[in-house]
Amino acid sequence: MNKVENNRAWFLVLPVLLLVAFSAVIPLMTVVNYSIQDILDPHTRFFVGDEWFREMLRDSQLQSALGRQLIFSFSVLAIQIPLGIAIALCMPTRGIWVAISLVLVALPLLVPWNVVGTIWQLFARGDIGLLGVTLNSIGIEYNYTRGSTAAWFTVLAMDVWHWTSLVVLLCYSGLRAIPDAYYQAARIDGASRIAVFRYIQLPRLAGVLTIAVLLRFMDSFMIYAEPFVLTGGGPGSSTTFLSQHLATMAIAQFDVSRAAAFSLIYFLIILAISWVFYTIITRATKD
Amino acid sequence: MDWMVWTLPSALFFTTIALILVGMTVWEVVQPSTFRRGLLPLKTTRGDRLFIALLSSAWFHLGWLGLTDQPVWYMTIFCVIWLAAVLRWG
Amino acid sequence: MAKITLDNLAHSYFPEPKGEEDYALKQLDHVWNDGEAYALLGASGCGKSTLLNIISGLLVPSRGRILFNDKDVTEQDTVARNIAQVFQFPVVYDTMTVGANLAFPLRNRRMEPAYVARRVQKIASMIGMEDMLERKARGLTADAKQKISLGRGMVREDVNAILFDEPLTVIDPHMKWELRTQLKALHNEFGHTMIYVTHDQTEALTFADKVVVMHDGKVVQLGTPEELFDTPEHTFVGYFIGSPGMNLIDADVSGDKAICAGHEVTLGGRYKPMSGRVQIGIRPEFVSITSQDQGLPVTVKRVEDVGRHQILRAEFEGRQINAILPEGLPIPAAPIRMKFAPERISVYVNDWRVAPDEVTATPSKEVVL
Amino acid sequence: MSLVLEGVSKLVEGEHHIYPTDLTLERGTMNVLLGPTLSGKTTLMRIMAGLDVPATGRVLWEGRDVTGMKVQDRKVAMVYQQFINYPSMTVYDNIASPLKLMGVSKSEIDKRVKDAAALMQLTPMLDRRPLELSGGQQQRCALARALVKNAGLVLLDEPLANLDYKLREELRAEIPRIFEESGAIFVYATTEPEEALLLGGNVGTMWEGRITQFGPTPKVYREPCDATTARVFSDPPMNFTRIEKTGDKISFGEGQSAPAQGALAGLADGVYTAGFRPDHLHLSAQGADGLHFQCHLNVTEITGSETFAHLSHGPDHWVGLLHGVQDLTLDAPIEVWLDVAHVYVFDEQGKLVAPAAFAMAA
Amino acid sequence: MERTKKIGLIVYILFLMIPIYWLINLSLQPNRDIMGSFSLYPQNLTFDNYRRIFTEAGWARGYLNSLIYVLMNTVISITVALPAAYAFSRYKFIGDKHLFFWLLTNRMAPPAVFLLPFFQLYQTVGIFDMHIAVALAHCLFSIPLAVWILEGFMSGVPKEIDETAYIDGYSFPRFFVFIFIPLIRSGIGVAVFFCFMFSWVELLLARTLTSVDARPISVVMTRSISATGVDWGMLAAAGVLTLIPGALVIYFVRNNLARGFALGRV
Repeated sequence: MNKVENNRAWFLVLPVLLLVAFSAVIPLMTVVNYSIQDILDPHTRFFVGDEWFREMLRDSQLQSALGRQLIFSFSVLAIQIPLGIAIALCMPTRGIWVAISLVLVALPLLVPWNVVGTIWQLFARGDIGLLGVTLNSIGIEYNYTRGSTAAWFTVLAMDVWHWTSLVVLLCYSGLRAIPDAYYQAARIDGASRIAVFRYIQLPRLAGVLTIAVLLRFMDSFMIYAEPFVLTGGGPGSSTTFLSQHLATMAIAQFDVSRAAAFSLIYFLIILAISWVFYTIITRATKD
Repeated sequence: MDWMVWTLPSALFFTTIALILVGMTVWEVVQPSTFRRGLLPLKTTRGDRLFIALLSSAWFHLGWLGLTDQPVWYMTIFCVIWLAAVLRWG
Repeated sequence: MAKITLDNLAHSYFPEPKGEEDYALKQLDHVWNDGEAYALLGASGCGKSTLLNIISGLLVPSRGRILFNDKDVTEQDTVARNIAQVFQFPVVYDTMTVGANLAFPLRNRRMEPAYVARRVQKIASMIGMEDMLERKARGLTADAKQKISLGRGMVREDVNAILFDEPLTVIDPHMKWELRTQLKALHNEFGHTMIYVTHDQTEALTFADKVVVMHDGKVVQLGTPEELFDTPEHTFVGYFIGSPGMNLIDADVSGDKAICAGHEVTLGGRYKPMSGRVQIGIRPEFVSITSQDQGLPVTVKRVEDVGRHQILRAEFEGRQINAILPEGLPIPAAPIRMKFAPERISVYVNDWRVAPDEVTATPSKEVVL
Repeated sequence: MSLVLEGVSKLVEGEHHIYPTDLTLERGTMNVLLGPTLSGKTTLMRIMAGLDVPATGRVLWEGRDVTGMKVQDRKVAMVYQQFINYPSMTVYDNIASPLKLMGVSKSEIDKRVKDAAALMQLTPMLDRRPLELSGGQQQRCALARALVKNAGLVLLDEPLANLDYKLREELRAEIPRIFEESGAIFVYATTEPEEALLLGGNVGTMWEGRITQFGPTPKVYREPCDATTARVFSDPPMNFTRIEKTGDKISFGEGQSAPAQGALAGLADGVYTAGFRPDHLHLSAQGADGLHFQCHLNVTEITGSETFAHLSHGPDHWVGLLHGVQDLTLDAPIEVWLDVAHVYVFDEQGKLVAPAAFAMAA
Repeated sequence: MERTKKIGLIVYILFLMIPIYWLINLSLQPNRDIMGSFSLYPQNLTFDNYRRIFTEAGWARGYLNSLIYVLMNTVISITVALPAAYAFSRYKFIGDKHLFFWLLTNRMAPPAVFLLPFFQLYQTVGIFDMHIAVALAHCLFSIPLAVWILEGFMSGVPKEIDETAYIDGYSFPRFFVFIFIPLIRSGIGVAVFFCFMFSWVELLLARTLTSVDARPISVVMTRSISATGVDWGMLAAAGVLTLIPGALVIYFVRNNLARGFALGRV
């Protein structure tokens, strides 16, 4: 659709802008202020400049947390995006099963995040959980509170359980937008199932996938409540992701300045990666 | 406002950003920009180039702080030049 | 290439059709001869697209069989039937280049790369897109996209039939000429069986060797463009073909005379006495005006100068009668009379044409306006 | 009452969609904008309606400058190619909506809606919603809504393009009738020359953002001011060939020549382009001065009453529109005749330098 | 093909449902059964866990608090997102593309550190421990998504309808409310679903910005659990109780959701 140039459209965006700016820009500025000072108490503070940044960038604990985080987030994307697309392709397109499948598929999305942790805790424990008991009884050593690999996989499985449905819903909607004529033409052209996916369905999913990838990336990069409840970051620090590290720093140790400096680094990482995703996917669908 | 623990450098920083945004907007109103292909490997508008320049400047600063012990000002001066260069040729 | 036989075909979109009116496609028996170009002509909703989709295998008919070269393919899917189809709105694979789009049906069938390249070149030159082969199909205009769709439909040489579903809807009038002529030339060259669905009579008549006129789920007439024009078997055909359509006037017919509201019209043949609603039909092309004391007295409503001829819209006894008159012919403003060429008058009883017992006047081949 | 465009132009991203254009439309006229897709018809109508603001120039309505005026405040009506109705309202409410907004009384609304519905043969469908109607009915609903408010300017942007051929024919005959009753300025955009001819009135032929000619329809058809106009206003397309004038002779190649008479006599010696319409090609000699050409017949298309012959003549592709059904041998030589009186002559810039003699006589 | 699809979908749904089934199963067993005998279904069916939760104070209040701020958030988000989405779908304006990306970046702020300024900001403007505080904070997450979803649906409505309405004499607000909004009803349904979802499941901000009066259900629950030590049965029952509102919401909007998704404009 060719849009009309009209800068008065800004007035329509203004409410959103003010509302979001109020809750986003002011806290962001404050965090920047924190990050360049040493705050002993609300009335005693010193300007320290780039000191915290230098310190945080060289902190090995944070570096390893960042490494874990990146591996986790990319695993999440690598599993959930293809799986979500696949399930979306399996969804029924007409009849009462549409509504039923949608309700069932959407259910995990509406579980409060800490309850997700609880559910998986109860499900995966070696003594009372269905998963834990089953795995142990067929001879697989599984205890997510002790084995770090087991813990890591449990967190990953939990995230897949919780969030794949978001990708499914978005892709399902994207798929429904494809006119029947495309499928008919493909049948007549003798296109294989894979060719139909590659040349008809995937290009039409680009828009929803942009959003799905961005949302999943950002949210998984900031995962906090679920692993906190499930593993508490352990065993050791195998499932301590960035958010948790920050929370410990900011809340438990009340080291707000260092935490602020680190938050900003963290923010820049998400911003850069998100921008790259956004640009790649939106540009790929143009020209 | 006290709880926001303002400092002069950060205040200057945000003022600069705000001024740049206002400036860009005025520029855009006076002379609308179009997509073009410069040294950057993608077609950009002026606003895209500003964003790319700012984000990369932030990263340059982080790299500088993480890898050297030199004062941060060197990098800042470089980034001002970088910003202008990206806007001009990017 | 194949002969296509429709045997006792009918289709309803309802799972359990109750009566005749539930059928989108009523009883149909028909043979499409190998290598001929057909047009399926009718108003929207007459069932023509349904029929097309049944032939292409996108739809399984509720009743009856389809035979390709006497082999039953009713249950076969589209791929097995080996046909090509072009849709009303352009279907292109956006992410592929124009060349890859054209090559797609061939590559899917694992043809030799050298052959594919050759064939794509040929088709591209036919649709005038040789210099765009490397370009992405995304962002092309609608008519460029539709040309690609047409090209994709014609790229395979071994198809049983090529089906076109109103393919020129989105194309500009000038381009329509070009593409239609190319299709026609292509048909002459390769002799594919082609079925062309349209609601546009000009497209149907110019493209096809034989035109199938459909109305309300039924075929009302099958014939060459000439037959449809000269001797419409049904008043619908008379109305639908020709622009403006055939004039129909209620009349009493006896022998070789028809009486229309007290005025006598000479017919081109002798007819048996008939009952039911009797009408005479005459195409506007065969109506002339006269100041003499014969023919039907009419009042002129409007004269439209259409360039190469004029359309005179007149009224006779509350009914509109149109005449097509030569360019530049002066039309008197005074009350005039209309004269019909006797050999061109058809007689209809309850909408179906009745042949005369004995022909008294034969039409001349060349009609000079 | 009149609509005047003064030097109106439209730029989109640095490209001219409309070059500076002057146009005056008088009250009670039917004006057809004829041109291929993307030639600027819609853009021009949007400027007239006030939906787009021109880059330069002024729009005057009844002598008053309305260039920047909001659409809501203008007395215009518009019908699009797509069937645009308010899907959530019934047909009755759709037709009534502009009147309600104008503050017309309930009884008056009822009367006018029912009149418009009767005119458009929508009376039985007044309680239905637009999406339950067929395409033709939907478009009639849109037309009724546009007509009911008695706007001074009615803009119809290819209103019949998405309809079935026969339905189009019926509504096309209807529109001039409605127009005659309304007394408003009608502007009607179309890509089809035949439609322009049937509607009559004035025609403005458009090509790549310019109005190439504006005037009474038959006049523009018979005396196109340049080759572009002739090409736009011709279906089947006009045939062109290269000719040369030397002294008092016009040479058509192949040893065919004609004496340079009438308007042709005044031309300077040189190379020109001759244009003639397909229906002026014949299979038999036309008059004593008739030209005849040795052509190659590629394809024929037979409509039952006419035959289109696609011919090659040297480098030129011609179309001949022959009356009746002609049984011709394809892919074979053929001889065709042309009366010089039917030939238009254009110069190298495409300007008409000598109109066809028959058109001047008419 | 169809068969494989069905099996795929069923396997996936089973994967989603089994943990939930297990939660329900545990919630209906007494603690000693949970710890003592492993069983696929409750052998001594009991509603004790639920009864104990309902006898504690603050439960109903917690539910109500959560629902209030979720509804506030949904209403605010949709109200401001509608005009913004209209602007994005109909007009080109300076910075339009950057603006949308900026909206998305607001989801990127790591909560742990931003909690403190949030807390201080809302305390400064005096809305701490009020429902509106949580609602406003959640707008950061729900607005970008609402704008994006609504923009998709609006782009599916031809702009000629807008123009026809303006030509007919409709003012923008009148057109927007009486003609445009009914046209994108299903889209609003889908957007409401997502706004509800992100607000209902979020915990950190909700917990930080409230103390007593507006305390959400999940906080009430965690507190009462930790007070009684690790009581698996009660934990499970509490989990089930927080699932219910979400399940109800999707059940009620299921047809809207199906219709909205079927339009494929998301």
